[in-house]
Amino acid sequence: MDHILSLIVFFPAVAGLLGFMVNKDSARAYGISVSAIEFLLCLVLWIGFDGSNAGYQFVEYSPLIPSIGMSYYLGVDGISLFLALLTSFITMIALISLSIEKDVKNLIISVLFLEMTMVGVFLILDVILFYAFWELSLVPMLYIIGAWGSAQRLYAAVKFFLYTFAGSVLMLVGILYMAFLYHDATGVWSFALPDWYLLQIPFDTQLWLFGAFFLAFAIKVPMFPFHTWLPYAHGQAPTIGSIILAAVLLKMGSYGFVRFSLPLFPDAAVYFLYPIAIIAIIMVIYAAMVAYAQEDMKQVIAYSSISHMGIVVLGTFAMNAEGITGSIFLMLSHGIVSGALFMLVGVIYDRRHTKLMKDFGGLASVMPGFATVYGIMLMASVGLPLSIGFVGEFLSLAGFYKVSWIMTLLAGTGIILGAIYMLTLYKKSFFGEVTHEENKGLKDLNGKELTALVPLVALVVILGVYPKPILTTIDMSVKKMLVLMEKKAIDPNTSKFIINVNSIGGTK
Amino acid sequence: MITLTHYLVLTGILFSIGLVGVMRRTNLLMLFFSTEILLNAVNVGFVAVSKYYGDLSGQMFSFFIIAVAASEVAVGLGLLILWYKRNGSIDLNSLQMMKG
Amino acid sequence: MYEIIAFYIFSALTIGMFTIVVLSKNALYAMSALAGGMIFISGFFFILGAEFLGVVQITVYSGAVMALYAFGMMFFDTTRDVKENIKNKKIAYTLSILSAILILAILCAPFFSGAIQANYPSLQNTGNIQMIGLVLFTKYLVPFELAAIMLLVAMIAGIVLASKKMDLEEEMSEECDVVKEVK
Amino acid sequence: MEKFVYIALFAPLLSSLLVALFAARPKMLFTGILASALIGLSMVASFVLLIDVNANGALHVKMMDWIDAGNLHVPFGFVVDQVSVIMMVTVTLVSTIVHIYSIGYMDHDKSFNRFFSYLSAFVFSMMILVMSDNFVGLFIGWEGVGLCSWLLIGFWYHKHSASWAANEAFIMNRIADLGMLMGLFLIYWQIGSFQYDIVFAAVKSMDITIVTTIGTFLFIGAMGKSAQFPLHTWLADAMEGPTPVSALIHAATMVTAGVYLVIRCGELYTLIPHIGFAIASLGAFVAVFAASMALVNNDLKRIIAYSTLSQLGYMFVAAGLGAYWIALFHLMTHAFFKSLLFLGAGNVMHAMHDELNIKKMGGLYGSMKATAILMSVASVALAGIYPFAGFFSKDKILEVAFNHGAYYLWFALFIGAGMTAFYSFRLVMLVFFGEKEHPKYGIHPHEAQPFVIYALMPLGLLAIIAGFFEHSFEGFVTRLLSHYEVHLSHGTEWALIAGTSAIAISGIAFAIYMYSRGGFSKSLENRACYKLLINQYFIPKLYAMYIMRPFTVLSHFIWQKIDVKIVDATVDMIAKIVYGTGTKTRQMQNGNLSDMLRWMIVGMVVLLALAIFYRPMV
Repeated sequence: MDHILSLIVFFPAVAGLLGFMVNKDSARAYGISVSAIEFLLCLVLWIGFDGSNAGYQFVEYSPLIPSIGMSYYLGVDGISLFLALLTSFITMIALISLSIEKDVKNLIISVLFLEMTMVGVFLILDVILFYAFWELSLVPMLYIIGAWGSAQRLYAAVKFFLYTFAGSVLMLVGILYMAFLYHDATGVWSFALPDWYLLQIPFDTQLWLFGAFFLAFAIKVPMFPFHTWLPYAHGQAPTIGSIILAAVLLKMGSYGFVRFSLPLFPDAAVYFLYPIAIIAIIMVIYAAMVAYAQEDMKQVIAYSSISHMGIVVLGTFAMNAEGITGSIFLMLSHGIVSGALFMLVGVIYDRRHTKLMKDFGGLASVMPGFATVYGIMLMASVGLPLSIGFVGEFLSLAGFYKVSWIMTLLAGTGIILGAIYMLTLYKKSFFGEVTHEENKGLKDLNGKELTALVPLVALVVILGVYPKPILTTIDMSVKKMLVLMEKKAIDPNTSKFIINVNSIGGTK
Repeated sequence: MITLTHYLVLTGILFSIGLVGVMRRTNLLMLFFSTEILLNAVNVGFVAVSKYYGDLSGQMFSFFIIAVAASEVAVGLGLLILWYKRNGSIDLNSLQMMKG
Repeated sequence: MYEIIAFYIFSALTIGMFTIVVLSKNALYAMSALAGGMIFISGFFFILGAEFLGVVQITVYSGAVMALYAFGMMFFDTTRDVKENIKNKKIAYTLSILSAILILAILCAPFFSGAIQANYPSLQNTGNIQMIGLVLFTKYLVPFELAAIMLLVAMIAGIVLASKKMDLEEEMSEECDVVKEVK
Repeated sequence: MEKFVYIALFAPLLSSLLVALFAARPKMLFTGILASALIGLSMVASFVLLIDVNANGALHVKMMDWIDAGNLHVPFGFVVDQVSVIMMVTVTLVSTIVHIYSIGYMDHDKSFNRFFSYLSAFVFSMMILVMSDNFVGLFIGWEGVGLCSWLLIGFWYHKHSASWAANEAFIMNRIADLGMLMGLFLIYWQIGSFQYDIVFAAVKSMDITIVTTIGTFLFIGAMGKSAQFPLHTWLADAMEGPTPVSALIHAATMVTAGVYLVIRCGELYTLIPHIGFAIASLGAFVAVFAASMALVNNDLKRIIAYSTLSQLGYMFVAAGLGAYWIALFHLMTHAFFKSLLFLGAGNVMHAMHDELNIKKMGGLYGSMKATAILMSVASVALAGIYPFAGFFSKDKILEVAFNHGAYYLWFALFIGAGMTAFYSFRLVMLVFFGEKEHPKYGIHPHEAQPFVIYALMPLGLLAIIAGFFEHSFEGFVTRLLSHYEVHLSHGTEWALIAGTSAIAISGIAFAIYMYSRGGFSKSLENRACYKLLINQYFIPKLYAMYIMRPFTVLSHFIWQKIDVKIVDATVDMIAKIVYGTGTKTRQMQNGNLSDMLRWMIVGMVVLLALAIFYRPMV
């Protein structure tokens, strides 16, 4: 168990390299088994994880370049544990559902490399390496969209790449400046995140650094108005690309907020709380309305992702245990639900080669199984209680209520608007008579698709009914982080604010 | 009293003359002449600085510049001859192969 | 006093010579003027107490380089006036003057000149050439050797290039022409 | 006793899941029987619990933890006390009958199995709603019944109107749910718990403005579920669902959830009588408002739906004025006779081949005696004639309004009672008596299967006798709910009863008189007020025009104009600027050495300028 994190991070990449030697016909089986092993490793990690320990566990540390303080530093806590699990799980499910024939070996290798970078982002504690993984994750995705996408794939791929890349440049500057500050304060170079946590930064500097990190994360999330790469990327990406993009890549941004923005710059986070909350609310409402206007099923889900990520951001910036725990749980639930929804769109796209809602109608009578699974995912997406979507949304909104009730009310319209666009989508595609002749002969879900979807459905229900083990683990680490934030805040008002939003009573 | 400034002004003037040549001339040979002027102008500057600050590094630089200039002339003229053999002209405007 | 007179005379001469080089239409005049200008430059070196460099300047530039140019010129048959088609003279002059002013500003600005410190102050009791020898073969030994190699390479390159047979290229270009005609 | 709690709660879930296994298969009779049996089991367990609660008091069960984050702890906990057990009994009783009835009603439907799965799921959600011991648990049921309502209204999803109505119902409920959610958040941040007992203990010592806010937010939630104005339009449209659904969900149980919530939070609302009065006023308004729409409507089910709406208004009056046990009592009796009315209407629909226009019926008494009698009984009960169930509960509500000094409310309710009597008997007359219209449309009505009629018998019986349990009911429920003291003299009370009965009877008499003589003249239909009523005060059209259409237009505008043309175009423009600069500056590379040298010198000049003007370290 000593090196399990290294194993988890690099196993997919090594397996991906070996994958070049695998026969083309068995590539898919190879990919599935590799990702399954990776998932099992993550499960082992969870089993071995000490739920009562809020700090980093399974820490691996070895200096890489001691003169500048760069080190190979891995560790997992309650916040990152489940995101890593989600990554490996979604990758496995996505590979199981894979229906692409063209050049499938290269695709699988790309996915495995992508998995390494994603898991790496969540588990690494050295900021320079974090940045490396962060940027590296773009490359396989660029390749997946650009090589296996639909007609406008190159435009979409390049847009995705350049947009997110441009955003993270500033983050690099921020990272270097942060290291410089650390060196100034301690006389030692270090890029280790836990070291940085201990650093108190002057208020003005915090504002600038927060901004530098914010842009990178905001583009990744994606926050309004930096979201326009997402519809293109989703619209053009192959199903597997969309699944991973929505389920995991977006979470890297919101994870960044939790991992970097809040604990490193508590004063700035509190200072910028309202502007960010306003952006998040705009995201929620705006994206929901745009989603309602869409004609393409996949775009609806793409915009709904933006809307849901708005609530994630809101929960994160609630600055209390309820909100942050809720937002992390919402990341997980959104990963599962949106992944499943994209997979479902992929299922129908494989059969009909169209995603436009007007080409469907009455699918419920032709494909009852498909309609049922879709319905369950839809209900999870609109946040029905006892489905996975409710818990996170409820906690996030509950958390933010303490900060501002009116903003929570506005963001809460997301649950109304979410119902509107989702139900409209469902009505247009699944209800009514079968109007198109081609749709009459559509086959219901086959074995492969069921294998991929049934675990997702099961998770949606199980975690909706019993989210406690995950919540308590996350909660532990979140509380530790909040204590840290409160302690290191420069401005006493920040500390007061954090204590206030974490205590019961006195709300209007 | 001649100060360093005098020399530097002179250097500036000479260098500008060289620049005028570089920009004005389209005959390649003349262009070479202009570059020689540039190099010499810099040499004067170096030596002057070397003198007024009592540091021999300036002279050393001049020395190497002269060496470089000599090599440049050798190689440059060789190329020029080659070009002339091929095109019958050493006018700059005949050299448009690098048009992007 | 003599220094002042010498400086102004040489300055005037050098500027004059170089102006001729830049502006003259006749290549021969230009070359002659350049050779003269080189010699006057060496005059500055002597004034500045850099006798060694002065001598090198005369021998290398006025001797070797100018001789090379002269040979080149014979080859190109540039006794006729050079026909040049010069565009945008104003830009050229403006840029030159601008750069001159900027260079002066930089060189004369006190913040810059004040920051210079002598690394290898010349010793008063030793001669210039002796000093140069000392510095050249200690501190600058490697660059010196490299310069030597560079000169060697340049010499060989010059010989090879100048004596290269152009037959192959000519044949190729002829072929190209044939192809073009066929088209 | 715990096991009975679990049986009552999970038998419906089990039924739903078991039947769901066969959902995609063609009709299988046993699914219906299985579902009915399991719901029946749940009913039996509920009755056992009723007896137990009566003997031993409330029962509290904590199953497991659900959400646990920060200071927020929500368990799956259930409380079976006097209020919830009454609800449980009502819900399971009506559900069982509706299930049995549906075996007959859905006989020819190809999605027979699916129907039972949904129906049982609904019962499960409703049970969670009433049994939960905390607000979030209530919210689970709250949303769960919303989901099942969506599924069941849109059960015949191939009909555009059905799926539209389903979506409308769900979305309107969501709007209200947001209000409720806000109430929950406020409760949490004030008190730190969602448990009823803790919350109600804490509100007593809280700032009154905050209690008011909580009360308002919660009532907004109740308004959606109970279809109070202005969120009422979905209920009439929800009649697109199969009739048993209308009977169970949109008459007896789900729509009364709002009333249940107010009753459940009685301790909170007693602290804020002004909000209570507002609730009562809204209730009285809806009682008249909905009844007026029922007066002219020709759609069999919509009439009953508006009647439901109107009766919900009555319940809110009682609940708002603090007479919680009366509200609960009316809720229960209403569940019996209204579901009976709906199920009878279902029989008529079947007989008429899904024809809903009552103008096209008439004289059905000849072929459907049993149904006619049952529906008449239900109508009489609805109208509030002694000794039927409606008399006892409704009369009490009027009494409460009068007692409270809210004479306007009383008068509204009084008028409403007259209207109720009129439209109920208009329906009965037009459907069962009068001239036979249906042969013109080639329909030959027939009575429903006998077991369906037998299944309705208990409801008929309850509609007649439920009122006599008034005093034992009061005694039982007021152990938990507050008493309501009526300070009226006996004379006034009798006068009120007489007055109400008089207006009800005259309403009935008027209806019988008019419709036995062929109804009103056609010319009435051109009157403005008739138009207003038949178009439901133009409210649905208003919503379509001023909410839905602008929303759609705005959404398209945001997408096509703002998102594509502004936000995305800005990004693309930045890219184009970069790209364009590249294309433009490429011309610098024209291959002319002279030009390149010039550019070089320009670069040098720039660098020199930088060297002068930019000095970071000085």
